Amino acid sequence: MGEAIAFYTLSFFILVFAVLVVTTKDTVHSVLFLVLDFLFVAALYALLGAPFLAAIQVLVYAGGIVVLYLFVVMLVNLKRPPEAHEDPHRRTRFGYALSVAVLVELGVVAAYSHAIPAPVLAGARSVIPVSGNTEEVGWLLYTSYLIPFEIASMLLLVAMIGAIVLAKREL
Amino acid sequence: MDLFVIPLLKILIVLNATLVGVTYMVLLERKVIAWAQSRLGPMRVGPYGILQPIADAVKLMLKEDITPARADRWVFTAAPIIAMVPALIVYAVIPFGDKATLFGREITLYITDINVGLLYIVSVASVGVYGIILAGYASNSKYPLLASLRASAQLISYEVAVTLTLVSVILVAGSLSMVQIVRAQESAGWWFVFVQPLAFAIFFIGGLAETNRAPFDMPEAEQELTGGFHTEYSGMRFALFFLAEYANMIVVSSVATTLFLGGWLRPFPGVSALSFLDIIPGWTWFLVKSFVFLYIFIWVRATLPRYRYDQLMRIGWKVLIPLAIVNLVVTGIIKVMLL
Amino acid sequence: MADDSEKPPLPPAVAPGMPAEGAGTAVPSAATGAEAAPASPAAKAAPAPAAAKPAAAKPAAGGPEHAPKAAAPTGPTEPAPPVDLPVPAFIASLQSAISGSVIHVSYWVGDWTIVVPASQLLEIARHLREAADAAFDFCSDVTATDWPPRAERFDLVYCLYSTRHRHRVRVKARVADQQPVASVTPVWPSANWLEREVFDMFGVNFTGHPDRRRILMPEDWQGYPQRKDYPLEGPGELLMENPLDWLKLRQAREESDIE
Amino acid sequence: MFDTNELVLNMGPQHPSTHGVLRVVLRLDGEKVVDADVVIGYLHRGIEKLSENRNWTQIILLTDRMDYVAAATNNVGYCETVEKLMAIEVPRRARYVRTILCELQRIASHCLWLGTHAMDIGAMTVFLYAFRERELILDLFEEFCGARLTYNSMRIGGLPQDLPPGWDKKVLEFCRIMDGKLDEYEELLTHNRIWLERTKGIGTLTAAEAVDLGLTGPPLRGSGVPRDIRKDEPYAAYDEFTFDIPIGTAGDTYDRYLVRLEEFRQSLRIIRQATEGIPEGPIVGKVPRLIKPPAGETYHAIESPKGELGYFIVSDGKSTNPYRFRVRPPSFCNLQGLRRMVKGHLVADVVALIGSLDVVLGEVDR
Repeated sequence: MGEAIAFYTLSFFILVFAVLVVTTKDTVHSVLFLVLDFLFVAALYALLGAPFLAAIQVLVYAGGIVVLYLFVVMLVNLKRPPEAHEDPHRRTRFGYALSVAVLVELGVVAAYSHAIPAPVLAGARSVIPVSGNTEEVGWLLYTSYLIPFEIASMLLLVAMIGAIVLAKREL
Repeated sequence: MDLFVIPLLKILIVLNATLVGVTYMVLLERKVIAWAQSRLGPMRVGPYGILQPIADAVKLMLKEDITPARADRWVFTAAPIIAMVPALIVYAVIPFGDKATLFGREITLYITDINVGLLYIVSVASVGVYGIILAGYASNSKYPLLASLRASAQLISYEVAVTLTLVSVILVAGSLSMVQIVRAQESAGWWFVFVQPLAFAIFFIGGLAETNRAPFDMPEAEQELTGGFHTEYSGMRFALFFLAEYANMIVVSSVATTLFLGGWLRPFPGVSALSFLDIIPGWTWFLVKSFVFLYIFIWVRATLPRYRYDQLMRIGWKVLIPLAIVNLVVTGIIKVMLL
Repeated sequence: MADDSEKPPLPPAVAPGMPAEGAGTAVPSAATGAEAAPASPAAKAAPAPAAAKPAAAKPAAGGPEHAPKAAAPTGPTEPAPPVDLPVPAFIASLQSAISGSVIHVSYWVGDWTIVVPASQLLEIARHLREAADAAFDFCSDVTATDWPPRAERFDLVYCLYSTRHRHRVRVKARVADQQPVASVTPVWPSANWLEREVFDMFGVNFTGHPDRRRILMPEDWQGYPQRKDYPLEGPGELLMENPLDWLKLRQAREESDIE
Repeated sequence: MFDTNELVLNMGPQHPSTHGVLRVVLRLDGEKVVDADVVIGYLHRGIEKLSENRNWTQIILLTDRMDYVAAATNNVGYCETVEKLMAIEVPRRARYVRTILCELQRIASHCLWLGTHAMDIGAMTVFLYAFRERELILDLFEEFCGARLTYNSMRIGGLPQDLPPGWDKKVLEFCRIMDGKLDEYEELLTHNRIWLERTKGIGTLTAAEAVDLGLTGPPLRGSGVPRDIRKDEPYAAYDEFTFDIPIGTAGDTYDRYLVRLEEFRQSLRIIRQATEGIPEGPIVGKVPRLIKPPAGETYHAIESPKGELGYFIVSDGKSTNPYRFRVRPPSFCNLQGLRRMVKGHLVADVVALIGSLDVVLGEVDR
């Protein structure tokens, strides 16, 4: 019962902040709502019995990545009006299209997860004991999900090199 | 009842002790620096000025709370709170002692022991940086902006080094829980400072940098940036920043004590010849060790000039982080070999 | 060694013109009780009549040559050097290098001064800096003196020093109000601020100055405070005595600015 | 998207490390200084103009207010200039006392410089230590003339009063204390790694540049130009003492620091010699009751703690006030070098460089 109340409260706030992120005019405020969003998501993880994931969520997203966002937002003047030749509504339309795509995707995932028999989900849940899951996360990462993990790290490496090349052309 | 009342009581005690400790930390700093500089320090309020923190608190509360005209009001108000709250909630996982018996009840001397305690501390501390960045941004003034940029760059860079040293400690201890780390030191018979001296040194330097203390106090370098990110703050909001800094100092000292100096353990827990020291309760050891740390923080401030911003970044990225990585790799190899 | 006590006691009453009678050693006329004042270098000492006394009993008696009346002086006293005192070589070489460059040479209490035409100032400055016997690489001061009734009312004064030869000279140029005069900043970068100050205080019209702005006074200040005809009392005093009048004056001024 | 906007930062006139009311408008690229405009005049009191309407004795008091941390030096410079105009011979005892006071003043001024300079770089203990020793000098001055900051401690022709009994012993005692304290300062700074990193290679000036910029005093000597008016054109009683002129090699902030620290020692050396050899005799030369120099003009410079302090005075010979009173303030001319020095350095170096020039705004603006 208490868990349900907490879950719905958190979800409500997550949605509200998510909407605020895209509707707020001031970019810094928008980034701040994003931070709040991440923090509430972290709380959700904690609620689901995944404190490790919650801590990582706060550390990496709220504490690391968004700080860099904030840097960019503060340093770069984003109040530039759109260029004359640009269609002012082009981005909006693009945004709508993207949201529809994501919604459809979510629907598919939801439908698919309903189609999976319950015992599989139960089995997945049992991997994560309530007491602690750091070890399990590590174990899973380096066994079942080794290839995705390595691919992700390669991707990050490529992104890093790309960023350096872009930033310092005359290297 | 035990589920709620005792933790609540503990939270209340720790919170109050922290706030009082922080205010007295300010007095301690003023006194220690005064002695270092052949002065007396505060002497007027109470005998030897021991009531000075109270007078300061009253003064700061009664001062006018100014919001600059063109500031971002909400963010300006939120920033000191964002700075203060993480500094306080970190205390939830710091083990001040092991167990004590009070009124026939066995009570653990920590609020909670979560198995990702260390990670929790690091992640919560990483949110604290928002207070500084936002203060700088919301003030709508150039000095705070420069200071907040410095501060965030500094915090992010040093966090990498500090976190890497923590990982090597975790490798040695085999746990992320603060209590388990102390227990690991108990069973090893050594404080981890002897096992991980390099990690300890990096943690200490990184701790100085992360709490914006001299010689890394660039974000609030008053000689350059007229007070840094809190230039535009006054009254209690300024006090919150001030208190957050000292609370963070205590956090860093406590974490260092727990990770490297054996927390509540007596010196050389493995040497049974020293077991007569066990008469002294564990929390005393903890407090004494933390105090030594805090004293060193102050001592450093009284002694050293300030680094320049680029030098600070250079030390962070070119010295501390490589050293931390090397330390981590060596620790990992030794750990694997010994297993 | 060149202490005051060794400075030649100069006769104030006959000061202008400096009759060069007897290049005697300095008479320590004022050395009452000082035991054994350090040997004063006779070579450097200027000639002084033995009877000379420091400005004493009747200081105002002997008026300067330029202004026999008690009226405001119209110019500085620039006594010529005593005939038996050799003029420094660099002055002679300057004279020969740039014709007409030295209008007047003066010597007083150990300081050499040359008066040069303002039109040739930059050329002379360059020579003084570059000539081997002068080598005045250090411009220690630029200032001015205001002598109002005179047509060329300002004396621009450049105090030069040579770090190589360790000698000094004062170069003077007479300029009128608004008369353009070349800035010496290209020759001595250190003259930059000093000339700005002269511009600020006297309104001397420097040309070719890289950054000619007011330096000490506010940028919107009217007038040039160091001129002799600048009123000693003005709005500032009015403010203290009668703030309302001051405010009116200021408003009137602001309105006239807007127009 | 990423336009390289320059940030214009207005440093001062209200800023903790501009040593008063200096204003530096910095154009920054990130934290790097692209250009700087030094704005002065916030403390302009018109001392030159005021002096044209004061009599010759009253001006001594005004000179106190220029470089207010070295008031006695200003007094000496002014009095000597007037003495030069009037050809007054100052008794040897008075000249000795002037030398002692000038050197004490130099130590006091350098103490203040060391304290504030170290403070600007973040070493705050040195500040208190240096002020502690400066206090001893102020005590000595207080005993001599009754004042602690603006001394009015000279008269044209000599001194206002003789030394109080036992004063010379106290001066020697001070020298003994100061010797040890200097080592204390050096221990905190000279080989301190952070201090070295903060000062070495910062604001480097070659000898030629320093001369061109019109620097004098320690900033000039730090660049390796052995120019000191005490040696080159001795005044007071400096020709009777042996002392060295320290010069730097690299011309950076660290060299200027070393030069000043060595000047402490040389000053102590001069004070010792002067105090031990102080002659008996009168303290005032033969000065007319009404001071009215003959018509004429002169420029006389002395070595103040900041550099060449010159007085250019024109007397019309008729009135009891100077026709023109001009001061060549060393701080003003040294400050001119700041713009050249800060270019390409960071904001933190700007304060280090302002400290390194050791300017006193009372003298810059007069």
